[in-house]
Amino acid sequence: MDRARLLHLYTQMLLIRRFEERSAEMYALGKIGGFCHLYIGEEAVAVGAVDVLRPDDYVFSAYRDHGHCLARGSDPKRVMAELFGRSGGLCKGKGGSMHLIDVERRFMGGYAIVGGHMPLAAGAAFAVKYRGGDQVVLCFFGEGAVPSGACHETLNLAALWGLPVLFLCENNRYGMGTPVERAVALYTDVAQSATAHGIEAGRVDGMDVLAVREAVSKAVDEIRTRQRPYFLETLTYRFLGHSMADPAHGHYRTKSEVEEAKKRDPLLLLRTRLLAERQANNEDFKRIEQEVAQIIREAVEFADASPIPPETALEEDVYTSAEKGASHGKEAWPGRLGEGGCDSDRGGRVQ
Amino acid sequence: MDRARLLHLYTQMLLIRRFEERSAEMYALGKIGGFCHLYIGEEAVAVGAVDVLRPDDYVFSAYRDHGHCLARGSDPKRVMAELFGRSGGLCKGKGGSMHLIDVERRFMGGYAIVGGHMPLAAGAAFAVKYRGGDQVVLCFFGEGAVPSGACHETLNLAALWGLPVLFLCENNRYGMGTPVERAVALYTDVAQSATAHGIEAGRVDGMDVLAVREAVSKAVDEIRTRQRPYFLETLTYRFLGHSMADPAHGHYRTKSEVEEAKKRDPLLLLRTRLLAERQANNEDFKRIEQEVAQIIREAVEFADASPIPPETALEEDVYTSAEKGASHGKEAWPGRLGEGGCDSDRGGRVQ
Amino acid sequence: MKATYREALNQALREEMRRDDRIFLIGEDVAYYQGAFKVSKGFLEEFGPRRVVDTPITESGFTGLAIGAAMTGLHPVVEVMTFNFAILAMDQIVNNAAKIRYMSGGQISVPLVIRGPGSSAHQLGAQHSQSLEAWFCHVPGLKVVAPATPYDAKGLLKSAIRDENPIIFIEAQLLYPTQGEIGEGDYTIPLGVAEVKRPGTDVTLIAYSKMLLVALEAAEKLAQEGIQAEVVDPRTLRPLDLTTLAASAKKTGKVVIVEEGWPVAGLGAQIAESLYRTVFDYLDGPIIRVTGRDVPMPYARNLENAAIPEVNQVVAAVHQVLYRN
Amino acid sequence: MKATYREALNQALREEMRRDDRIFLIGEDVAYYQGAFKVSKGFLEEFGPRRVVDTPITESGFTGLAIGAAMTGLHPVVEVMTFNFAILAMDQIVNNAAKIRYMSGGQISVPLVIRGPGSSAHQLGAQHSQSLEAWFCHVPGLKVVAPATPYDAKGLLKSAIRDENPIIFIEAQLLYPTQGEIGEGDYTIPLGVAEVKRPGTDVTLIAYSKMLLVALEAAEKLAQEGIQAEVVDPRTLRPLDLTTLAASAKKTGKVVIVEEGWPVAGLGAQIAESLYRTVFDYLDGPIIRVTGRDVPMPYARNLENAAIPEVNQVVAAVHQVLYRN
Ligand SMILES: Cc1ncc(C[n+]2csc(CCOP(=O)(O)OP(=O)(O)O)c2C)c(N)n1
Ligand SMILES: Cc1ncc(C[n+]2csc(CCOP(=O)(O)OP(=O)(O)O)c2C)c(N)n1
Ligand SMILES: [Mg+2]
Ligand SMILES: [Mg+2]
Repeated sequence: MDRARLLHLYTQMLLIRRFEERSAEMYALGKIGGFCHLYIGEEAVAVGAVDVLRPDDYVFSAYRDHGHCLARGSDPKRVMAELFGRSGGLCKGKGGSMHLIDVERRFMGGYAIVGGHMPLAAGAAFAVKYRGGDQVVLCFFGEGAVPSGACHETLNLAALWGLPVLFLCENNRYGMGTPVERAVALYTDVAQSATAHGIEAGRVDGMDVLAVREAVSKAVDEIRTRQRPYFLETLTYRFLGHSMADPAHGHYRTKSEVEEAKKRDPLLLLRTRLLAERQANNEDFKRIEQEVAQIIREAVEFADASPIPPETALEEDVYTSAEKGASHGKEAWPGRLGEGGCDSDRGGRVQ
Repeated sequence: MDRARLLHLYTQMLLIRRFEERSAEMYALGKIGGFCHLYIGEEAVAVGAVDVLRPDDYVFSAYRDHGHCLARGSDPKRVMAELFGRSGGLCKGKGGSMHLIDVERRFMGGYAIVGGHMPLAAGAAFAVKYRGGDQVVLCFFGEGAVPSGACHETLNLAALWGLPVLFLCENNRYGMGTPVERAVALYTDVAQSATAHGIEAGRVDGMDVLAVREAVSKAVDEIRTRQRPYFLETLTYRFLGHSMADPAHGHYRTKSEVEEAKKRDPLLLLRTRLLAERQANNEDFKRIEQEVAQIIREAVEFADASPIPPETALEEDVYTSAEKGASHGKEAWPGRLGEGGCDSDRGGRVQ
Repeated sequence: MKATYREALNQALREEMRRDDRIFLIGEDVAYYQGAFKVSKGFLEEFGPRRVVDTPITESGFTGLAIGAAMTGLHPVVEVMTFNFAILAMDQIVNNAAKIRYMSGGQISVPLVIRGPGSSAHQLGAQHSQSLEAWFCHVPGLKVVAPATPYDAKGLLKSAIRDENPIIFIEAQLLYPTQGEIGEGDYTIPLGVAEVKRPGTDVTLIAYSKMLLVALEAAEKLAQEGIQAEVVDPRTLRPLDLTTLAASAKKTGKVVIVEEGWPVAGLGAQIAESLYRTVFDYLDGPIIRVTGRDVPMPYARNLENAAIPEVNQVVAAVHQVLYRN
Repeated sequence: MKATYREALNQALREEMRRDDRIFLIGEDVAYYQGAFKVSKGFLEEFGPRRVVDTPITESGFTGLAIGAAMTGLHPVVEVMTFNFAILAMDQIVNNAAKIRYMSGGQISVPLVIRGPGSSAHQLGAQHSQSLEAWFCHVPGLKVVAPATPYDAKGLLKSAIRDENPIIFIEAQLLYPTQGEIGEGDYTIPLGVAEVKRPGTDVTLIAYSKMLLVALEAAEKLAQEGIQAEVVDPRTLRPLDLTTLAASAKKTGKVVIVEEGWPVAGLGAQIAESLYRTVFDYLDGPIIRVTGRDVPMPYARNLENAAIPEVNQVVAAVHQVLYRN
């Protein structure tokens, strides 16, 4: 792989790392609210996987989605603005941390019901096949989603109909405070859940961005050409708590376990390797660090400057009046109950 | 196996066969209503499996449950009365064909949402283990339920917690009009759905009652002693339509396929074998036929004579007022909305 | 031209699928089996397995899949064999279909129709006999349609399919064989517009789906007593055409609402509350709701009949609103 | 003795588990993690993994499992991490827990409590902020409880656990840290009994769960204007204590209902409809409902605040019922 690409991968991972660190600060300052799940420690998975995709491929993620969204190339400014709940955000501030969506980049979100987004990814793949296209759908999910009914129903449908989906399991060993050993009966090999449905599966070191990239590009080629799903388990680890509300190591894991894992920090691994292979020197990393710092600074500035959504935004985007064919009463009727009409007004505001 | 037992197995299968044939007639006469799913062709599975159980073991089934209920020893009179919707029925006529329940025999039902009863079976097993008992839970379900989320979530929980359940899949090749090849991606080996969760699995000829009995007794011993679930796939076939509303062979299967399958009629197989082995002669079979005919006749007579439920039954059994601990307002309050109080009266009757 | 409710649905779906290749039908036994209730008769032959898709029994999976397909440019029509099974897909319907447009700030729409029979048929028992329209109507982002006649079924299904929002389209097993005039060829009926099915002056009867037939029969009986009942069918349950309902209530001052579902927090409670709020001063007395009984559906025929609203109950309710005290 | 809502729940559950070995707690992260909101703090230590059971993320599976355990003699308390996830278990709750007793003709009961936080917290977004009590109240066979104070939380949870029916017990994330007097030791509060939280004569405010606090604050403001609002908390939403609500409505003749959920087919519609039916002639004008807005919950703080009922809206609603035209 050429040097530029390698540095690009490093830059992407660093961008996510610094973005998340800044997000934590912004959360502490109360500029970000709600549940906020950081991706620190898992950067190699998103960066290695997404780097392989074409612009017209689709990406679906769960609620720990900042990294996937940034790796897909979404503007950090608009991502930070979304976390701030501002109108300049990707979703005009209506989605938030768990629901980042950037349709232009075919980053389809950002979902907060564990396993609930997997059928959607299969649906995007169904549409691709229906149209005779050759796009691939990349679906990220945690190992905690593996035993869910939605996951298994999806795997069976994808296998049955030969849908072009890469099911990418981010096995970071924990679902909130529950270790995989107490969640998945066959925790030693969660990919069995896919092979049980006749889906080919593999496993890769999720801390090694190059290994991830290679495994994913093999899988994606296979999916694109053979039109069938693939399941890839990535072994990774979350360095911080489950969410900002959760300490880095609660009752459920030890400080030493976390420290141990940090020795294989994906950024450290790549940096060491690039230095060893003389593909990059400290100057390069210093420059990258500065470039990234600049991007993050601008992102926060943009988010801070972005106005909060106008009150009128509250009732927008519930329904679309766009339609094909003859018009049929999509206009806002007086006294139309349940179309953001008088009833909900009466409900919400009274004067 | 001794002769008496062999003849008992034959008698049980014949009882189910004749009961179902008569049910079809009663349905045609309008004495049975709703959806009615007959078990004809699959008798060996219920009879061979249930014969192994102890009285204190539990049995759960789906909506094609007449056979399982009769095999468990429920009184044919009360089963037929339930199908007739009479107060003498197992459930006082409130359950019907799809919801036969006989707690005395630990036949826990009878459920009409495909896959929906599987978690209940795991729950009964959880309770057994919680109490330190050694009972086993037998859970019947069709191959159509295998890809369902409820099935997979249940298999994972049962494996994870070592619950004493026998998951008995009745693979009769079709879920309504859909052949297993178009429903389960890995249709050649549906048991993979269990092994994926670390559950030991096996397969047996579901038309051979002795084979079923042997496989189930091995499995049940294993479950009872080792306290862990087992998955058994039985290969069987339904001779009639999916339900009384469905022709024996619709668009989805050929007459010849059905005829072919009938050559391995479970009753025919056992009968031929017993005759060949000189364990029984035609006299025996004639006698059994007469005994069964008598039982069926009495069942229909009983059902016919059993009164329809009184109107007062309509609002009974929604809630129980039984409770431990201090009394806290379980009495019927005036104007208690939603406790079968005035509102529902007003709703249902107006005068 | 005369047609059954079933044929009307078949025509609407067939005509729309001919018009637009993005539309496909997906559900259990919709293709080879032609639909559990034969609504998709002939579809597999005409459109082939690409556009008429049989599914495994995984409502959450294939409903979510359809939502994903809708998000990326297709127009799925999901057939739930009955709406009882849609309960298994509730998370997909409520958390994804209904909210994705809003959560994405309007970037994504979900043009999707989920259709199939709701309510009871004959003696299907507790798990197969329920009316859950109130649940769906509760959810912003969804539209809910429940036609009672073949004519409305065809026109409303076409509108639902042409709509870019997720639509819950509730049919009824007992309506499939009912006959009616559906005219010729292509027509649509706007969503959100109620219709006065029988004009009257003395009392307003509000009913939808199967219960419209009960209300009309009651109106017939009442006419013989010289009571002119106006029967109004909302047809679309969300958005609800309050304007039309209120106009009738204002005129008659007396309202009876007939619904098959459970009484507590049923849709009739909302319709009543909306009417009280809008025409309180015109009402001579309280609105009466005739609803299904507040119990799981019993299997026994006599109990089931007692649990579902029938004509004489509606007549009695009208007498009550007409002659209070 | 003073305690937080969280501690009150912890005490009630702990005392009941000490009393009866058949009771166990099951849910995601209830054991080692001590509960996502720490309601089961200390339980694993005291009761061990046999009675405090962590589950995989399979709501349908473990809720159904708990129902099966209840059917066979145990008394499970299921903690749903939030009620948003109970949507995934809806089929188990509605088709099994609520109906098995009826379908079996009374042979089986399902003594089960499903508890966890409902409604919104701060900026949790559309998929994590919804109030679904109307759905549960719609279903015969279920009872629905929604305490607002630590005292009620403890007494009602004990009653719910001692009840032999399936109970939906709805808490609220924003109530967990709230403080209140809970007295000493063992006491229960009967299900189905409302309480007048603040006596008044001019107008009746009906509110439950988090919204009770909003209503009480509004009543305080109104008192400064010389308006004496009577605040009534149903506490149990099904069965609803219509007797107490109607008595207050009859006395004041003016009613405002405050609920956080979506307006269409929300529980407030049912409460209003029941009151209209029972005390129509005593009402001076239409009941006003102050509800959450008819939209999925937005993330942005200002929009979320605008979507949830607040004190000044309740005050405005009271002004509206007091000074019509
Ligand atoms: C259906 C459902 N149940 C529970 C939750 C609460 N919850 C949020 S994240 C989470 C753990 C998920 O773990 P995993 O899938 O491994 O993803 P990770 O957080 O490790 O990235 C849980 C239980 C949820 N969001 N959805
Ligand atoms: C969740 C759900 N979806 C759909 C149905 C409608 N339905 C009833 S039986 C059936 C086929 C089930 O096939 P299988 O599990 O193989 O059992 P069999 O009828 O062959 O005994 C279907 C789709 C249902 N009852 N439940
Ligand atoms: Mg994880
Ligand atoms: Mg089958």
